[in-house]
Amino acid sequence: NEDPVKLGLMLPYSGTYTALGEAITNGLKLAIEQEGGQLGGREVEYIELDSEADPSKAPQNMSRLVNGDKVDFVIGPVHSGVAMGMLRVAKQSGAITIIPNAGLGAATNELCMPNVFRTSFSMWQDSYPMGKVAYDQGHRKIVTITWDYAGGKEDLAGFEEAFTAEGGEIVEQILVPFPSTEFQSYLTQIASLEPDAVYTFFAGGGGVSFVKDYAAAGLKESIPLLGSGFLTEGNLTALGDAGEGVMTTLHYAETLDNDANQAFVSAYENAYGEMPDTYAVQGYDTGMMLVQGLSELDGDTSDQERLIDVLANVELESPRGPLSFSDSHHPIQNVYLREIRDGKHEVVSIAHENLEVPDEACQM
Amino acid sequence: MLHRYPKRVAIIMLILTALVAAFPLWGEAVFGTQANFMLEKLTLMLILALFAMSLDLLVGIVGLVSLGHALFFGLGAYTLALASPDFSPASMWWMLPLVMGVSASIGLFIGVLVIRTKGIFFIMTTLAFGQMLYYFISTSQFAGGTDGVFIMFRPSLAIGERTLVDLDNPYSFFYFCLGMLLIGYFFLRWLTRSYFGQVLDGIHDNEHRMQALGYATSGYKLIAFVIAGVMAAIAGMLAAMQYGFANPAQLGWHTSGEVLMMLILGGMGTIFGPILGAFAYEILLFIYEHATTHWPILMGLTIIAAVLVLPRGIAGLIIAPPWQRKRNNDDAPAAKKEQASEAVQSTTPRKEG
Amino acid sequence: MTEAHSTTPLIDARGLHTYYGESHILHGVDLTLMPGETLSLLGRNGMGKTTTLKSILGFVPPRRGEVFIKGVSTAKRRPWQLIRQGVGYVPEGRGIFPGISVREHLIMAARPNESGENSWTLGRVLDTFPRLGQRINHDGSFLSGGEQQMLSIGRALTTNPDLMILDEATEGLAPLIRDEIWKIIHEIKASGIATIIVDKNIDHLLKVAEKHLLLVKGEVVYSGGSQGLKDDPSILETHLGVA
Amino acid sequence: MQDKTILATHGLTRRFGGLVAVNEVDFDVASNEIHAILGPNGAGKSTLINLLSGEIPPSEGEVLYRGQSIQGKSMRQIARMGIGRSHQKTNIFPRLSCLQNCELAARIHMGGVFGSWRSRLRAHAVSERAMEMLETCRLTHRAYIPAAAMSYGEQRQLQIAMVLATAPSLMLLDEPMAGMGREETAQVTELLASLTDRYTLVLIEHDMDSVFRLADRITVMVDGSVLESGPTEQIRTSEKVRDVYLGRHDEEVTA
Amino acid sequence: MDLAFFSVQLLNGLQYGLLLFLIASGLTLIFGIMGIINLAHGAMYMIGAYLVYDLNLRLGNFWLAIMVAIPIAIALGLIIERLFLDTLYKRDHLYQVLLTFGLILVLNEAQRIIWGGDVHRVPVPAPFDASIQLTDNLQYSVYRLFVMGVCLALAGVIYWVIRHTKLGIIIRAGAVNRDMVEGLGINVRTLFTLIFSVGVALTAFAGMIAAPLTSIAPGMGDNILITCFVVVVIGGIGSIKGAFWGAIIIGMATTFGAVLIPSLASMVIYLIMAAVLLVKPRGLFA
Ligand SMILES: Nc1ncnc2c1ncn2[C@@H]1O[C@H](COP(=O)(O)OP(=O)(O)OP(=O)(O)O)[C@@H](O)[C@H]1O
Ligand SMILES: Nc1ncnc2c1ncn2[C@@H]1O[C@H](COP(=O)(O)OP(=O)(O)OP(=O)(O)O)[C@@H](O)[C@H]1O
Ligand SMILES: [Mg+2]
Ligand SMILES: [Mg+2]
Repeated sequence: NEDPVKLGLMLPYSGTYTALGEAITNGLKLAIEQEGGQLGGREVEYIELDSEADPSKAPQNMSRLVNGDKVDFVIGPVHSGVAMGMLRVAKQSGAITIIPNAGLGAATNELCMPNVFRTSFSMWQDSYPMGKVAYDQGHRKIVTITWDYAGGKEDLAGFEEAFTAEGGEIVEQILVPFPSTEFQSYLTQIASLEPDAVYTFFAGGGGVSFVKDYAAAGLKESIPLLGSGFLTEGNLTALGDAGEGVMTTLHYAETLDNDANQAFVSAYENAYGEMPDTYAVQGYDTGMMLVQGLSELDGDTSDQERLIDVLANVELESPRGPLSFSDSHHPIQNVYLREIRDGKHEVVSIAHENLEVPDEACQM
Repeated sequence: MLHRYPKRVAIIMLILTALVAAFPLWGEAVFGTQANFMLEKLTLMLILALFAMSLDLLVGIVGLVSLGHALFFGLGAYTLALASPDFSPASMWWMLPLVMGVSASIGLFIGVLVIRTKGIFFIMTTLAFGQMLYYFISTSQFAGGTDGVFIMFRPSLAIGERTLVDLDNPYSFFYFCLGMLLIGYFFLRWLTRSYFGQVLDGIHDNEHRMQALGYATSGYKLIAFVIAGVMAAIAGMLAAMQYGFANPAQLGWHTSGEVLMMLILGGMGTIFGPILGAFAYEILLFIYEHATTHWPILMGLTIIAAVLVLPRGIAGLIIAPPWQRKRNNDDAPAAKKEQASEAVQSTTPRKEG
Repeated sequence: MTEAHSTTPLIDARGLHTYYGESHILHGVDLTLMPGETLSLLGRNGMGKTTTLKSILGFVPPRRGEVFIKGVSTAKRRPWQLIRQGVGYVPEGRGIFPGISVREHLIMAARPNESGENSWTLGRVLDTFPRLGQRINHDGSFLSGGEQQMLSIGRALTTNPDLMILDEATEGLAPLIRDEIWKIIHEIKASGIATIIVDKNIDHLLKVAEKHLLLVKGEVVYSGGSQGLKDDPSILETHLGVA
Repeated sequence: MQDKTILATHGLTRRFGGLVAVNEVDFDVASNEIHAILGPNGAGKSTLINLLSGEIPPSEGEVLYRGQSIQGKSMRQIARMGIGRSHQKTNIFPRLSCLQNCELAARIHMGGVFGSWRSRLRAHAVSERAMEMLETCRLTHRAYIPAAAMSYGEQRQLQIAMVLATAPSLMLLDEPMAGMGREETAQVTELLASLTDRYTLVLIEHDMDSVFRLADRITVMVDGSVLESGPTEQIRTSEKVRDVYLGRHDEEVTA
Repeated sequence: MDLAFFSVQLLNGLQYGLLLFLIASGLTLIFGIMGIINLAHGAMYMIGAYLVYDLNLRLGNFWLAIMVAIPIAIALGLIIERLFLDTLYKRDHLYQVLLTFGLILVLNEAQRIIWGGDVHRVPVPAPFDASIQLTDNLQYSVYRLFVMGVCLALAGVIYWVIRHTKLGIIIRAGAVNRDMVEGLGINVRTLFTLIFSVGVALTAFAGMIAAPLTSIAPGMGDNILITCFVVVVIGGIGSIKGAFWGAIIIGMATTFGAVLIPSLASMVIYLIMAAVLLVKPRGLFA
């Protein structure tokens, strides 16, 4: 087959999530470049489409890639709302879609589609392990806080499930209007509730603001701050001192001590002049998944059933540790407990090994 | 304000309509394997044209600039999404009235409140109501929050067991949307030329005087607001049908801004202009997005340029083409003339009483 | 300098052709005004009186023809620059700003007289129009029509112009006040300020103005002194319908 | 007299903050008369008209129109009762053509929103009537020109045409002649004079020639109160009115 | 709710309100006084924050960075006004809405090209990088107090200029009828250019001074924009006083709404706005 493999990248290249879109693209391209820029012996053509992280445009953008550009694989998106819109078209068209970030649980559970893979995480997967960690650290009463949107609530639900199962109590769940970053009144509320710890999910600018305000309010000393890894991911420099000591759980840390990661980090730094983050790894693993899958098929993508089958059975020695896929095409991976020390995510322990997510609704 | 245009407007619009309607005949020859995708895109443009046209009634005809019109678009989408059964298609026969009913009643409710304000305040209040519904939907569990909801099956249009139009077929759906657009167009055209439309013109020009003459201006404005809302909701419903998906972003203010842009690009107050505007906007967007990931700069500059040099939009170009204007023009450049005559108007007080 | 002043016309407009969009309104209007002179612009409604004034002041720049104010060409200059040269403009429709008080109207554009003497100040305006003094802190747009007219004239006077342009300055004024305004116009004239007046009270115009310009459809049909009009009453009769 | 009264006010008062613009005015208008209101600038004449047409509500007192109080009625309802008005400041539809301006005025008696929606048949009658009014006001040649493109004086004429087109039984005219040239003033004066058999007119005007030519009765207001009210001849010769309004010696001015 | 909690929340509400006022004041100036609806207001706020971030890195001093950033912001305003807005004053508001909508796209994308998509921060500058103890476990940044002071001072200055100077009268008059102001021999064009630049600079300045309190990220302006609109509309468009009280109301409502009626927190400001407009369609102070 002489034609190039067409990869449709439906990622945000403008707006709030730009950094994520770029990191994923970088990681993906790095993986493929390492294979000489080829997949299964075929050239690769990238079609980058700005998803603007705008869900209302998602179906038409997806349709453009699938029906217009006729891509072989769609890679995207970052944003869960966009994912919903994409998956709708993925279902109709059967296009193979690899989600390199969006964490909505339904994607690999209720919405169950054989042609959809995820190389990232689900909200639940990254927060569930923290429940036990928090309890083990001796916290009994916890306040949770997040934005009032689907992703945030899914994340808190995972934490709560584990934490209450252990016997802890959620004294208050605070939902902040999305995407407000005005946290002062909530911090005052937290101070007056005097919980043992706070668990939080915010991301991007919101994460930075929250952690900074939390520290500036002097709460960090008296009430430990726990969070999903996205609170601090990609935000280390922006956080500065305020981030020191914050504990989070995530399926990756840039300091992970394994060969794959060390090789990845230095290759990434070489290529792009900056440290990789989780998003870059997710992009990278997406690339590696394609590399492995297509080399097994010698680049033959004509038989879709076979292709799906091969991809589903890919197993990677990823920078994040061992990575394989569940029946619902969701990653089975380690989740690490990380603490920020000297501006780096140091791995404290493996919070949960080879964690598989609940996917009763999707058994393929 | 006369709503009478030169013959060529009708001719151009007829040709364009015929061209669009005949897409199935030539689409494949031009776009090859991409024809299906282009059909889909075209369908979307028809839907957006209906949406933009509905806004024209408010902005172009009554002179009420709404920055919350997407509210109705999203409302139509969500009504369909939430009222559709999970495992079987809904019937168009009651889905359409439902969408119209819901949007009309919400339009009435919001209308009563916003109609009291004017000018900038109307812009801002509609914006606020739009955002209110946006936040309401995006924090509501039943509506799927920020993730939105799926519509599993497209509604069907059938009498008894017999399918009238198979809406699942992209071609039928395309013609269905085209039909809706044409109905909307002729309805609005009739409306603006009717007595009702003249009253709206009067309100646009000098509402106070209309009141002094004895017109219940709020009533007329309210009706126009509701009609515009219902039409936008139908467009929203069609959009949701096309992709089987409803999302809060459909009712955010960015969507309202975009549809305003289509309106101005096409030429407001003309009814046919917004149709052209919707097509032009979508085509430009498509080209820019293809060209670069920095497309917002191109789009932004296009918008700015359109506002500065094409205040009457594409419709203005057709109604009074530049070369025609030149013929009876002596020497002064067009821009200067316009400025001059406007200067005079504004020396006389703008607002009375 | 003073010498030059008296010989250069304050306004010298030649062959003005002015358009609104496509419609050709002024067809070659000539107008000259020397310092201290008073000129009346006559004509029925819609004949181009206001347009002539706006052409001179640059609000509606003429497409052809030239205007010199104090010997300086007005081409490419903005209205404010022309008015800065010492023009007090009272437009038709008064141009009162809503939301701005009477006092604020009277200080916003105030400029002292160059010579400093006999200056129109806030106080002097209020002396002239006591009614304004009683409404000093009221919103200008809430004044009665006549009060607004006084305010508009007063505001123009505070710029201490040497040319007043009054477009229908007595419109809507009660007879008593109207007489008052005519008195002021005489006063203005006496103080050496040149004036261009548009008004429908021809008797008064004939008394106060020494020069008249009669416009019909944007063309000058009479230009000259009062005597000419008095001598030939048919001119006014045919073009203004004055018996 | 009493039975012919079409409009009467009792103790009508309107305050703006501390200012009493209209102060306990009792005033009546007989049908088919022309009743002029005179008074210095700021006397409260326009405010009185605003009260009569419902544009602003009174602070105290009431207005009876054909024996019926207009208390609490909206501007629209009052207009539909047959009171039409013009404004002191030009108040027209600048972007509509002259004819459309008049049509809108002529249309108001065509029923409710939806009822009139259908009435294509009557549309013709409306245009005809509008045209007629333009002719009356000598604006026929301007029929298809946007009102904004007319001169100030023409716009004033259009205002009158519009009031006439609404076919009111009581017309409130606030300085209709302001801004008009001499000839036009004379024309409009004649026009108004010829209407008395059909309309009742309340007229504010500072053009004394017209007022004395037209008015049957005159009410003079000063500082919000009625100074004197009576037949034209009485007012013309009244000393009090001369002092506050007319002024004495036209001749002295030039001195 | 005990007293200490209540008073701290009051302080929070006040502080947020004052900051909102500062951000909204540029909007109300441009929006009410000049009759321009500037949708790009948020983008200008963002640019202010990014400017100070960038200059702070380069110059190593926050105050110096602000000194340099303000002229840049003024220049930006100058360019935008002269290039784009100058021709729009006589047109309907709609055109300004759309033009500035286009500006949002351009400015946001320019931000992305120049500074990228990462989140940044600006450290709290000396001498305000300290805290005071409010309750036994809650501290309050001195910088926040400083910002409050600056906002109050600016509010006073703006109010004074608009209400009590000749310049203020001319500005207000120009908003109603530009040509008539010109007819008085005043150079409105230059004046308006200046005002617009000052408005932009005020907005950008709000972004600069708020930078140490927030995170600097793409899209930060979009979020604040609508809130500012609500503030201005509640207070009455064009009224500095209105913007001030509107901001305080919204500040308080956001703060207390979040705690008292969390389920409506995201809608509370819109509900207030709807309620205000119901009673006073032109805002509280118009
Ligand atoms: N803004 C405008 N656009 C187009 N035409 C206009 C405009 N203003 C005035 N005209 C036309 O220009 C002609 C002259 O108008 P102008 O206002 O100069 O008359 P005028 O002599 O001042 O009359 P009046 O005594 O009624 O004020 C009129 O025929 C009018 O229709
Ligand atoms: N809305 C208002 N707010 C405050 N004061 C007002 C308002 N309307 C009118 N006034 C004041 O009430 C007084 C009467 O005004 P009105 O307009 O009735 O006078 P008028 O008799 O019509 O005078 P003119 O002959 O000059 O038109 C004036 O002093 C005016 O300043
Ligand atoms: Mg005139
Ligand atoms: Mg009056």
